[in-house]
Amino acid sequence: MSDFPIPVKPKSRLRIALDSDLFYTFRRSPVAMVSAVVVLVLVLSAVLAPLIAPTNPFNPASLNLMNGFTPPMTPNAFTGESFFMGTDDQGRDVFSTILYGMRISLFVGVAAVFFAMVLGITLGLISGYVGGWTETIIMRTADVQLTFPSILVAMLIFGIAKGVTPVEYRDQMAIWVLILAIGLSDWVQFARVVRGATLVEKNKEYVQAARLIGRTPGAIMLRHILPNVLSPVLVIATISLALAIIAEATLSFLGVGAPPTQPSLGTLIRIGQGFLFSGEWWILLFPAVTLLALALSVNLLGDWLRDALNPRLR
Amino acid sequence: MRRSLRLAAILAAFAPAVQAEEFTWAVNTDPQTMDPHAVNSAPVLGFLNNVYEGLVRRGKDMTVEPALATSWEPIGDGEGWRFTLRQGVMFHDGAEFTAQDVLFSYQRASDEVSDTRSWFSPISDVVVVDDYTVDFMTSAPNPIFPGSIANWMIMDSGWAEANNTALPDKENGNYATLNTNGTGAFRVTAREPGLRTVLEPFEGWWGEAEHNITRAELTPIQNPATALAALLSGDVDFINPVPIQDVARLAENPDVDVIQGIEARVIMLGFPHEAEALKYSSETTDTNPFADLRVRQAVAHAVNVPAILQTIMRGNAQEVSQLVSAAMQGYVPALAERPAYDQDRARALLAEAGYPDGFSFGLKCPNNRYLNDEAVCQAITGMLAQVGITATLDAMPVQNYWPELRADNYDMYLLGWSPGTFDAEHPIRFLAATPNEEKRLGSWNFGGFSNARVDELLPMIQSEIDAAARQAMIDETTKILQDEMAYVPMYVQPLVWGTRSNIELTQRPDNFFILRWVTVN
Amino acid sequence: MADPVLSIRNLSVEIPTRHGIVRPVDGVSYDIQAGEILGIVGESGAGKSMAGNAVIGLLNPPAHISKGEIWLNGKRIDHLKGDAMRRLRGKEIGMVFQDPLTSLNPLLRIGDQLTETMLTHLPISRIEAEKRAVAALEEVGIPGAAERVNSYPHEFSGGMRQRVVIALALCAEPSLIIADEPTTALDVSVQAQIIALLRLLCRDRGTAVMLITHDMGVIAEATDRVAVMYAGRLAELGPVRDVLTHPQHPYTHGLMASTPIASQGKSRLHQIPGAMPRLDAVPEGCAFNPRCPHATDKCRQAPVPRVSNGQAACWYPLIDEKVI
Amino acid sequence: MLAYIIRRVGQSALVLLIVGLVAFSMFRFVGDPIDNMLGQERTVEDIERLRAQLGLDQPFVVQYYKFLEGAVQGNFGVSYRQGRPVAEILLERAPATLELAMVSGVLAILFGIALGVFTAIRRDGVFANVIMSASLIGVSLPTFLIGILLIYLFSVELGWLPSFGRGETVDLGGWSTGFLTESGLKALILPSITLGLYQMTLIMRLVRSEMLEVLRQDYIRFARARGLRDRAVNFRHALKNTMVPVITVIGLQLGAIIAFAIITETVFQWPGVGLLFINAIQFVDIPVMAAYLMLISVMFVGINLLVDILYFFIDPRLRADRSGGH
Repeated sequence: MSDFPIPVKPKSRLRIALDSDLFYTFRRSPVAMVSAVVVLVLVLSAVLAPLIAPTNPFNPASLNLMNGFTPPMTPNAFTGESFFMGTDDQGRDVFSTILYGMRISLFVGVAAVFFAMVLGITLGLISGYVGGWTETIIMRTADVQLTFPSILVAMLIFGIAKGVTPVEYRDQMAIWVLILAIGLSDWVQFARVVRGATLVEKNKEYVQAARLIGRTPGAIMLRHILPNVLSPVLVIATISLALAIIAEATLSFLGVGAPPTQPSLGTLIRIGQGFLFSGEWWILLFPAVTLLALALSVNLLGDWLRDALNPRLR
Repeated sequence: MRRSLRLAAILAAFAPAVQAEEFTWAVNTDPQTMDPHAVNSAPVLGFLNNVYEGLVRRGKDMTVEPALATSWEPIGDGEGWRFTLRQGVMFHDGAEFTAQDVLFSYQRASDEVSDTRSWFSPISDVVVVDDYTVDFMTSAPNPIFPGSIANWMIMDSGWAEANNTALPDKENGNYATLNTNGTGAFRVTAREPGLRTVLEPFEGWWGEAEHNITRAELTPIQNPATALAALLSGDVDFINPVPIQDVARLAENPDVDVIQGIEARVIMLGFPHEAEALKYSSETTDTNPFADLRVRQAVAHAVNVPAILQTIMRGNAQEVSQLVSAAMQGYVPALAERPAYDQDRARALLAEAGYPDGFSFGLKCPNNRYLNDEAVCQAITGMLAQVGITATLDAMPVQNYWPELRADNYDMYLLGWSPGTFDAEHPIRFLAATPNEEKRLGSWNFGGFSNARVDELLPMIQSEIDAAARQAMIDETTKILQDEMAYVPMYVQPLVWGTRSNIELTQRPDNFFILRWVTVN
Repeated sequence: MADPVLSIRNLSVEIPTRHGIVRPVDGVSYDIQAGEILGIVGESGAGKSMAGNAVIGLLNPPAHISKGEIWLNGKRIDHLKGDAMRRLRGKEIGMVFQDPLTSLNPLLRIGDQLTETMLTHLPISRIEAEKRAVAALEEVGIPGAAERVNSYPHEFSGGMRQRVVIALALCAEPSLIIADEPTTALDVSVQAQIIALLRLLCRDRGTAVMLITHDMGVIAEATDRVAVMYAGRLAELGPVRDVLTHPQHPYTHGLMASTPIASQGKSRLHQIPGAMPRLDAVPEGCAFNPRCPHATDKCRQAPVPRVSNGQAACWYPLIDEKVI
Repeated sequence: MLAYIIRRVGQSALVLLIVGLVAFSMFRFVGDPIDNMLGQERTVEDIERLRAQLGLDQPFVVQYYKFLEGAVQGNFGVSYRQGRPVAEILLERAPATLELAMVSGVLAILFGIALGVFTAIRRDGVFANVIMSASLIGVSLPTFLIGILLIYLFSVELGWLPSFGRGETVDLGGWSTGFLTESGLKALILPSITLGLYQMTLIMRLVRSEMLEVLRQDYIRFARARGLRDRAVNFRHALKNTMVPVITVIGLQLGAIIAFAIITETVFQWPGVGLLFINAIQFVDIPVMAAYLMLISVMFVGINLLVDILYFFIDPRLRADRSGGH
């Protein structure tokens, strides 16, 4: 479109957005601001859980079973202790459990998305840039992956990992397997987007120019192509994060999630749903509301980010 | 409630028809087969008790009472048992019940491919005396034999042979897997595995009907919350089990009744008696602390059973000190006391055993086998940690659990045991006897507990006819098991059923749901 | 002179942004007569397309007409909204976009695209519309039009597609065509054909054309008059010959000098120093003053007069100065 | 096109083989079926005998080969749990899942597309933005919880809808349908909402963003410039182009619906193949698990193939490369 074309390397969309408009549109979107505040508060309280939480629910020695099922802000009939959000069946302080559980959920979510992102970007870049057989193999693998529903993939990986891990490591293993399982079921969309963008970018003048002056493919991919695909990747990553947190919860409902001694939000909800009819609503309600707030805010942020980072839609 | 409204409408329309009483119930596990000899499991046997009958049956209080046999008596000096059969009994297809059917059912149920054959291991021969008399010869005196075959169900020989199901086939299934032909009060009119099973009263039943059901339907519902919702919304009339935590709430609901009892199942902790060393310890890798009696005793004192019962079991279970509950034959009232919850004592015992700072180990636990099994293990983990021994809990579905235990992959494990014979001999045979493949002893004694005196007492208990002498031997065995702390029995699992309040029924301690005791009001 | 088909009076378009209001079209006035082709020329961002979009009522919000009037065939149309405006589009005003590859819906047969346009605006039957579709394609020089109506856009070359686009723009017989860079995306060899076709069709029908381009060659070849835009404002307006050969505005002058066609034979192309200002930073006075070799304090302070035909918006128009 | 389809079928077969192999290698870790098949009073000898009988003592590759051998002949073996041919069981259960998936799928597609188009056209409208934000609630809670909450509200508290199962079904030549009875239709409501909600949100958001993308295309501007009515522009021109990328995703989502039915069926005790699969896992019913996974893969592959073929009809360009990102 440029009337007097000057061959300059276009700035990446992300860069431009950060420079100028991102913060501006952010300030103009009350939804985005509220979501950001919620996410920030939740993430901070998860990270700082050891400082904030009144008790450490992961330390079994500190639990008093007789505190079990204490309603919120009501003294326990036996021990007289009182808890802000009540206690669960093990006498764990629900508030502390949520803080610690959110840590696990967030850790699993972030790590899984990061894993999926790194894998997806790498494979997407390679298949888009190199093409040929490499591309065919990678994208067919992606098809196979898509052929299989993500929860089945996750269950499969969980099953295999459980089988091959030495028994003594299984407890710690659960979380890493979750990360692997969710990450592996999630990389395809990163790969597809990155590959698509790479196909477009690699024929642009600046990439051709970089190639002509003898840049290595690796350098071209990292320095020139990658920055241009970062904004869609960022959007997918945000939404994937919310999905990963929910996926973890779903897996734990199917019995392949985080162990109950180190419960994630999902595990807490699975445990809590058993008390839905028995009147101990707080065991379900508080974790569920926390999960909803977390996932919803991340989703809303992702939504806003997508619109904000896509200059064509503004 | 909506059901009964609809029913009322139907009744109004079709008056003066016979009052139709439909009954729907939900269980968490569908009976996997209709073949009474293929699978020895509570869901199967419990359900089939409504369709098939044995020579004897258990009454509302578990007493052995006549069924297809009207009487039985020992032969000679413990050489066997003679059963006199009931006359005029018909199978659902109209065939007459005779001694031939008993013999056939014995052969079928004791065959190598039958899951029930262990019931007949004491039997050396079965002799048909006449059409209504059968002798069961035993290799040694067997005082409890009649009671041990209450779940052995009689199948019509003609029907089985005509339908090519002379033997059960667990792997591939056969006609009897889906079809039934018993003598019981109900016959199966529709069977869709995993979905629903429909029963209707058998008009030709020999007994007097206590129930008023005209049609009954069984539906499996796995998710406890869904089952509960179905009961609360009136979609089903009865559920088993009721999640323990919902008991109090349900009890307050006027539309629903909760029926509570004590099940036969004892929940206990097991130890690796024979292991050289711990498998899941981060520091104690060269020795096995649980081989030391004092450590096992420390565990018993560290576990706060009253607290578990109070919170996790919501006051619906009872403490137990033996491998059988107080309702079982052979229970020893004198040894009813459990080791007291005493953390100081536990710490002292550990110090005495050379573990003043405790140690770490791995606790294996199922998470879908017993009531709140995982929560109980979690609580135990906490309690043990408080006296210094820190467990890493590995809870898993039962399908992974038994292979793990068989492979000795545990430092401590949770086990529940329900004696099929309702007799204290049963757990001794399976849990306390030194494992012996040939004699088929100790097959669930994963930890390899071994005590010469117990091994010596077991055959004597099995063959002693005199009740007092037998009880004395059981007393001695029980004392040894307690002293040696072979297991740490903790509590008897509660039995909680839920019904709509217009239903009357009787709960039997073996958790069998007997349809002929149900009245719909 | 007869009443103009299109008359734009003092038109301004504004876009509110975080940096304040920008005015991509700022006080522009011009007329187009029936059968006349008016070229609008300028750099990208000069506001040429925005003016066209304003006329046809397709400004993307938040851009909007803030001032001025648009008259079409004696009717004022700048305030028309919704359906009233829609009825004008296609019927009274046709539009041709830059890229024929993307202007046609890839999933619809071109015949269908033609008939739907006609059926929307003309009181004719479907059969009649189909007949006219073939005729329209023949008219724009598509060989084998009777069969090609059933083809999909991707089955045509770029030049052919632009012919289809022109047929589409003309099929409801509008009195004004806005052609927004109609040849930019085409091969040079095809460009001339398309321009000739456009010229021919419009002359025949007496259709007024607003031809938006940055290509001086196209201007020289096709237009009757030309309007030069700079930073949203009209820099110069006049008959094409006058503007090309005797540019009065220093910007026009520079533009001519930097164009190969206009400066034929010159060994080196002239370059105007600097760049057109961003629309949120248009300098005071004459927008061109920072780049103008002749600028004075007056140019830097006083707003330049608006132009009418044959004038330049300049305090010091270049008189009779030949292109370098 | 034929060559293309043949190639796709070939690839699909390969996919199926790989899926099967992976699945089989997994079964060893799901657990041991033996304990579920034998009662409390079994001996180690019984265990070994049964294991040999089932061929479980063989390496999984051999087991897989045997499974394939049978599967090719339509014989998926006999369920360890039910003692009946797996094919028979699957056929019996499939209608329930397919009907549920169909209703949820149709709901998800109808509402997804309608709301997606609406929110795209009214991009800046307050109501559209409320829909956009509210729709996220549906994907911010795990499905099982939504199901349980629906049961709690509509079955237990309000008593309007059944809490579990399919209601009465009518047998139509081997296909049991819940569409023909009142209770069958009522029973469909909660599960299909639970199952379809997630997919609906997904489709809606996808349609919206694709539609926005399409709406800024030149040919849409050109269509507007030709004075076409909004309805024609939005639906005839924009929606049709929107559907091209959307159809792929919808195809995949339909497969996902069948897979996600596992959870919904567990919560609602819906007697479909998903529930069967969960039970099969619980009882390590290897033949059922294997057949289910194959069935799911066949469905997925079939849907993908169908989607590919659909392209030929929707998109006249028959573009060779459709696998690029959206």
